[in-house]
Amino acid sequence: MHPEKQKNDFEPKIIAFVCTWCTYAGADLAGTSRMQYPANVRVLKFPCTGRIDPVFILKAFQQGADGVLVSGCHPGDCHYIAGNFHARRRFAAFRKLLEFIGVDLDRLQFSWVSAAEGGKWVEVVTDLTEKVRAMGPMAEFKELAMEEQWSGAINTSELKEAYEAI
Amino acid sequence: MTQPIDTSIYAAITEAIQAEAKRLLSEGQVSVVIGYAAGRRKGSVQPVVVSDAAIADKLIFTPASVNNLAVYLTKAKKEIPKSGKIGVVVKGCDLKALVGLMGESQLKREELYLIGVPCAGVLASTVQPDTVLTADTIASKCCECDAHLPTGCDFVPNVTLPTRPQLEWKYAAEIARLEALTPAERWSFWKEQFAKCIKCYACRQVCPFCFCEQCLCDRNKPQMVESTPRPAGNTAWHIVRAMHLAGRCAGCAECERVCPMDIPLNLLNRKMAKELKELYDYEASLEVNEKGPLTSYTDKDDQSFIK
Amino acid sequence: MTPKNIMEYSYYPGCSLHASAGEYDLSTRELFKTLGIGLTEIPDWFCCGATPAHNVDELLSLSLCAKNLELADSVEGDVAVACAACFSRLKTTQHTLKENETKRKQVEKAIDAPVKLDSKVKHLLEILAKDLGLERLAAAVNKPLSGLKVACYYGCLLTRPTDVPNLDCTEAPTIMEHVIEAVGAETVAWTHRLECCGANFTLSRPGVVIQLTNAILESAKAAGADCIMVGCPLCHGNLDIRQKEIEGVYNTNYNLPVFYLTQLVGLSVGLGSDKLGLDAMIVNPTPLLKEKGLL
Amino acid sequence: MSRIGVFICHCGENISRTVDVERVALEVGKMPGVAFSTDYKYMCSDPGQNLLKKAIQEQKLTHVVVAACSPRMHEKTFRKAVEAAGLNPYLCEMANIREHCSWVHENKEEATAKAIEIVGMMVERVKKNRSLPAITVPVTKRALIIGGGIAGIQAALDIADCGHEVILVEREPSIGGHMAQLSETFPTLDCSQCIMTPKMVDVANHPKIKLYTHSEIELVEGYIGNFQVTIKKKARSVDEDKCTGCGVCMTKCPQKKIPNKFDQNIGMRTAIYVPFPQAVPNTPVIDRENCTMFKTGKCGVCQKVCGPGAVDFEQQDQLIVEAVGAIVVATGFDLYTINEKPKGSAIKGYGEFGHGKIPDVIDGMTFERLASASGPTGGKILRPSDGKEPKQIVFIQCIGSRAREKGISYCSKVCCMYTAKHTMLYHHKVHDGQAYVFFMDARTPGKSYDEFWRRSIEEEEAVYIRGMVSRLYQKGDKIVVMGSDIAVGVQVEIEADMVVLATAVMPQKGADTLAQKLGISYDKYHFYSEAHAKLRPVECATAGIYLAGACQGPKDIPETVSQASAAAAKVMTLFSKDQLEREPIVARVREAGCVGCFACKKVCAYGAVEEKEIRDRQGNLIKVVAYVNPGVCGGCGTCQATCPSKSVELDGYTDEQIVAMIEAL
Amino acid sequence: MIISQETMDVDFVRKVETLSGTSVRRCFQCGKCSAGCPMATFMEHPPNRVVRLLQLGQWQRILAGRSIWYCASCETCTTRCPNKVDLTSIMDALRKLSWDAEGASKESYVQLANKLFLQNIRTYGRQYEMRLAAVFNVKSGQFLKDLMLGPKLLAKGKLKLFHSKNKNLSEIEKIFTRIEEMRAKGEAL
Repeated sequence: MHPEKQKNDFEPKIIAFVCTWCTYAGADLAGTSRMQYPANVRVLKFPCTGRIDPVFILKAFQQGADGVLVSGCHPGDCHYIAGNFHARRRFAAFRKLLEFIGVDLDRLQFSWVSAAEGGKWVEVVTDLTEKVRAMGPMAEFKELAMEEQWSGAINTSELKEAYEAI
Repeated sequence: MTQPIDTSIYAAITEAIQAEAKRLLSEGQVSVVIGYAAGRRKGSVQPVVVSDAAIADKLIFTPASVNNLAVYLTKAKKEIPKSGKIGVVVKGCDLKALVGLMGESQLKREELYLIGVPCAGVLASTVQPDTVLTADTIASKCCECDAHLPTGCDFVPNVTLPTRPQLEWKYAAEIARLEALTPAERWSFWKEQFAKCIKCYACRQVCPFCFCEQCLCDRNKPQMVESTPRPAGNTAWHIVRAMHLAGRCAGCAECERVCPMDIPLNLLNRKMAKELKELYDYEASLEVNEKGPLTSYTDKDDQSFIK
Repeated sequence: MTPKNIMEYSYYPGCSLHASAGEYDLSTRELFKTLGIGLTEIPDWFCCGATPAHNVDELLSLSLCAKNLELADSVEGDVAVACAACFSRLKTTQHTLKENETKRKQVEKAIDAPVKLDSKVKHLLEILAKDLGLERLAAAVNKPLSGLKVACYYGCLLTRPTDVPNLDCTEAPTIMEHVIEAVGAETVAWTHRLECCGANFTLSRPGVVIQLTNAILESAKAAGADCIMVGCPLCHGNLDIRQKEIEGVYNTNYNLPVFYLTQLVGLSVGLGSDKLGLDAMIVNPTPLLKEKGLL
Repeated sequence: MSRIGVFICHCGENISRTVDVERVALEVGKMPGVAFSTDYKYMCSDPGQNLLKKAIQEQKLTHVVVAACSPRMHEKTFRKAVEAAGLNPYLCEMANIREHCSWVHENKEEATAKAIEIVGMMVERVKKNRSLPAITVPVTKRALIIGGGIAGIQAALDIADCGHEVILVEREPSIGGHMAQLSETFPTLDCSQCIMTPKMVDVANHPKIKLYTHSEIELVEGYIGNFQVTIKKKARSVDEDKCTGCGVCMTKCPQKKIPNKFDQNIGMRTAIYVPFPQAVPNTPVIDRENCTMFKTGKCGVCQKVCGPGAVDFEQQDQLIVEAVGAIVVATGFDLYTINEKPKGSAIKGYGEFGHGKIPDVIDGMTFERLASASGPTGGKILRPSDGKEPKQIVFIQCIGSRAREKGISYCSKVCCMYTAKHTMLYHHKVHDGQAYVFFMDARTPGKSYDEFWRRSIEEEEAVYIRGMVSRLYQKGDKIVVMGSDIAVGVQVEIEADMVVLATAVMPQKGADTLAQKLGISYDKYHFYSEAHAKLRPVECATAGIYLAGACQGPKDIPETVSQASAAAAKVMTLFSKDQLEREPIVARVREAGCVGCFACKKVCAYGAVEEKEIRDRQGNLIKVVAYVNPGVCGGCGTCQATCPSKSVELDGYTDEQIVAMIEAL
Repeated sequence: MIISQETMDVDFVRKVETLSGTSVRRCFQCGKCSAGCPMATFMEHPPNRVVRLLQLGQWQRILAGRSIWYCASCETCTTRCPNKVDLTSIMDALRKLSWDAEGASKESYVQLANKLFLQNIRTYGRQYEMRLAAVFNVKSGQFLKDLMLGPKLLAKGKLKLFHSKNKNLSEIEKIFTRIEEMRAKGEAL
């Protein structure tokens, strides 16, 4: 198969975890304003970004998401006083962890989209979709799911030495 | 021949612990003292709970006293008498864990009698327990230790810590090496590491912070993390574990020590500690913090990663 | 007051009907005679001043009209007016003087007589449509204008401004259409019924007139009209007399005969070409009328 | 086994135009657990809801998914319908295939596929939904009103007249707000003081109203029906109980040259003062920054002359805690002043108008004080620089307003009308003067408003010039105003004696801080956000907090009063019942799993997490676990995301429900 | 344009308001008059701007231009004005004032035609179209204007070479003189 063709045919799956008060409402506004954006995104509504557990992001990638968006209220605008502040720290740490594990952070976008920012919602979703489309499918977790066991590769000199000694 | 590390003070420490334990038990100040005792193999050491002053001289401290005894105060504490204070022998690294547990309402300071140990370092591995402590055999965590002398304890043997040679910071070096790789290279590194995991959960068992009665990863309604020892589930387990320990892990490195598959687990914990230090200027210390870095916030926190 | 059985009017033809619009005068007299409506020309009427007078000297304009109304009073019957401009001036004068006491006093001083504000000034259309009535008009028809598509052109002054002529609705009048439909013709819906032809500039700025009149002709043609019907000698002057010139300027061919309303109605009641002055029309109506079997 | 009913709405053509609803219904019908699937033109209509109710009963449905518009629109509607059919309302979920699908995608194929997935997700989610019983909380029938301007006064009087206690908190030493500063009011030109002061007195005398002036909100805790509010009563240095309001202290105070903020700083006051003679309460306050006694420790004249001995230099700020059930926010507005750039504001400032350096360029509120009979000039229009009467006066509208780049993009709404009023007041007072107004548009949509504006032109001879002023500068004792008349298409220059700027209506400074204390949201300008722009215009998204007046957006007096009464009506609706039903979206602790690390407590912004001891039958302590007070819980779920063992769950958003949705993808 | 109480000639505006019987201040510049004016394209100041300049007392600007002379008096503006500003009458008033000021306008053809028209009335009582056209052509220097129309019209009997005077011509002269007298006495504008 022609590699470029494959890339063009690829429709990324984007999962968005959003808070109900700001970003969900912002996405609603994009709708009422009849703005257009790629149909790749699936929105999961949470009361607040504070409710979004990093495990969900992991789960989304494992379920085949090619990109994940987490979006909530701007700092200070949280309907629940401070949920987004907690989320901000939680995700700052989590993305560092994922990065260290080897996940390309271009696939994981965080944003503040207020209820008034229909345009920003469109921009964020479109940007992420196009960025991920250009990157191609997220293969890492999918490949992992296909594997049953450790490769058994001998990747340290000590092991090699021990192995050869047997 | 690598550089030896002076552990001559450990004999004096052993004596001081025994004397103090004897005094505490006989005076009834504590109901038990948790410490280290000699194992069957030569040079080996195992944790012990001493409830009788008569056998207090079983308590020792040697380079093989690697265990973090804090773990016996959480999960294992059910077997330990509930009445009265508990004496516990702690190294600096263990004390950080104890302090962390206090911050998480798992322990109360007034219920503990802390016997602090000035520590020059312990062995990386106890497979051969009577190994001499050298720059090669010393645990990696000890190379980067900033708590040789525990503070805030009820009793600390009066010894002078010997000066130590400059040791290589192995975690820092390895983190830097991995950070320099591409995401794909890092992924393949960790993929290989996590794939080895056999889900024996020794890491969880030994960790003082894994005190949940039911681990999230054991739940099946819903199943957040696959429980079978397959690469996908293993990776998820280790990511979740690292995340749950972020901002809490005190760095005792017990997880890494007990891992039968030699997965460099503390590397993840050190990485997270490093990031939290950089982001929020937080690190595990010998003082009780009311809130951890991930249970608090300021309105000025970094958000450069957020659009 | 009971409606008159015998209709009698004092007739104010206006200057044009005694000159360039002779056929309007002729056809009016003949038609009214046929319909049994009496017309008595007001003796020694003056020019109403038309647009030029009120343009620069309203007081003069009002005084001239007031004088004419005074003269009209000497003849029995309401005042029948053929020309839209005269009609407009006479009505405006009545309206203005009713509203503005200062001006009324000035005018009364100028003509040295009280102003007749209540005499009824009527355009021919009104007499046909309302006084005679469409039914009686239709009853008088013996040669219905079937198949003739007429564009009724009101121009600017017949209906404007609101509350002054009170001939019909200012912006969407139908009186002309009703009259001509009553005598069997068809009317077309078109866009420029009420646009100004620029009559005021026919002498001084013919270029302006050509431009405005062309738009009117173009619209009538586009609506599929066979001919245009007017109730004003000034409009007629522009649409008919200048039509050839306009065709030349815009390199087009309208060939739209422009009839006075009295000519077309006259045709329907059986008056001949000679009594309607059809040969005075610049755009020859004969081929059209022949084609429609009306001649 | 669940029997799920799925109802796909066409929303007229809004959904069906881009989503093949029949196909969605067909595909969804095949999903496991779905017992019934149909589409309908308008699900929210009466027949649509009846269809839903009928299906629940006939098909014995256990769960319902309505695929239609945003749940923010109609979730309540459908949950009510489901409840009417005998199911727990929380067994109904909405799949948003309008705002998030049909309206934002053009390709029918793509949109349909997406709609099927969205509905599928909700089908999986709803399977995990539990019946949730409603939560009831007691209601404290006392209201707090923040702000003592006309909005706060009106709301306070309405609520108090209904028999409920009201606590009115005002930051300034007197209530009255901006309205008390105005001279006359449009469109009737009745004197502001005449209609305002009786209401102020009513507030002071009302047995049900407790008034805290010179006070601020320190802390707000609790939730609808049960707020605890800490009020900081700033030290007045005058004992309110002893003071008789005789005013001797003010006449004797040696500090007499302090600019009076109430008079827009053109009038002066003493250090011990009431902002204006009709102040309520009529108790002076010592301005400690300017008081000689406080600055040097020497003076004390006021104390010496005070007969009742009311002056108390030792008085301290007091913290008072009040329990209330509802809060009306009526903090009003502030005017933009061209000499300063408001903090954190988008306004770039007006250097071309001299940045406020030209003394005879004043703002509208200053003009009000000049025109006011009780103002510093006794109602004479005199220019600040030399006290001369301006013969040519220029008014410029839209200063800051409607200027996306230089200022703010909204219309300040009241300036057209008050400028028209100013030209009238000016014409009445300076008969031989001429007023000019530069304006972009005249916006006068109110009862008798346009007529009022036209009157200022047709009868009061103001010359309105459509077109803005490019710049103005001082030339001798004149101010040269350079504008344009866009109707003529020429530049216009006027040598004015005085220029009045209709500066933008802005939110109060610190509006954001108060909002954060209250936990209410605000827009990008810091005006408070209503729950719904059209249907819930006086409520905040935060339950139990209501908005009145210009704190929500620029408003004139009639509109402010209407909104205040509306807010009062909302409060009284809340107070009409002893118990309030709350949405049961709250966190619940699974005690068996909880090890009492209290991470949840650390992150709870509501303070809803308490410690609970679990004891055995003998009374021995087994463990201490977390307990979430359902009355206090805000329902954000931060606790659940933080709990390592997930021993706390947010009802309505459980891990099971969310994981089911992720797994459906 | 400098605006002040001095530059705004309120007296002139009052004169216009008296002559036209309509308020100038009522206009709020909606532009409907200009929108429907058939002559707007020929004017340098469209009708709305004429009123605007009047509101600002800038009559010199109006009279200096030809706009008022290019008004066709078709009444469209007056009919459609939402504020009952009788623009047609305002135009009449402006022309009258311009006429009195003699030659302030650049548009002389229309003025000439008007003048001849009025002269005809004074002389003959009624319009004498042939003479009007002929004299206009002579006076305006356009001897050959509408030359082609002449013979045709003559042939159709549309141009009468002779004109009969009204018997009561003296009446008309009296009207003219009385008005002149009233104006001389300041009894009328």
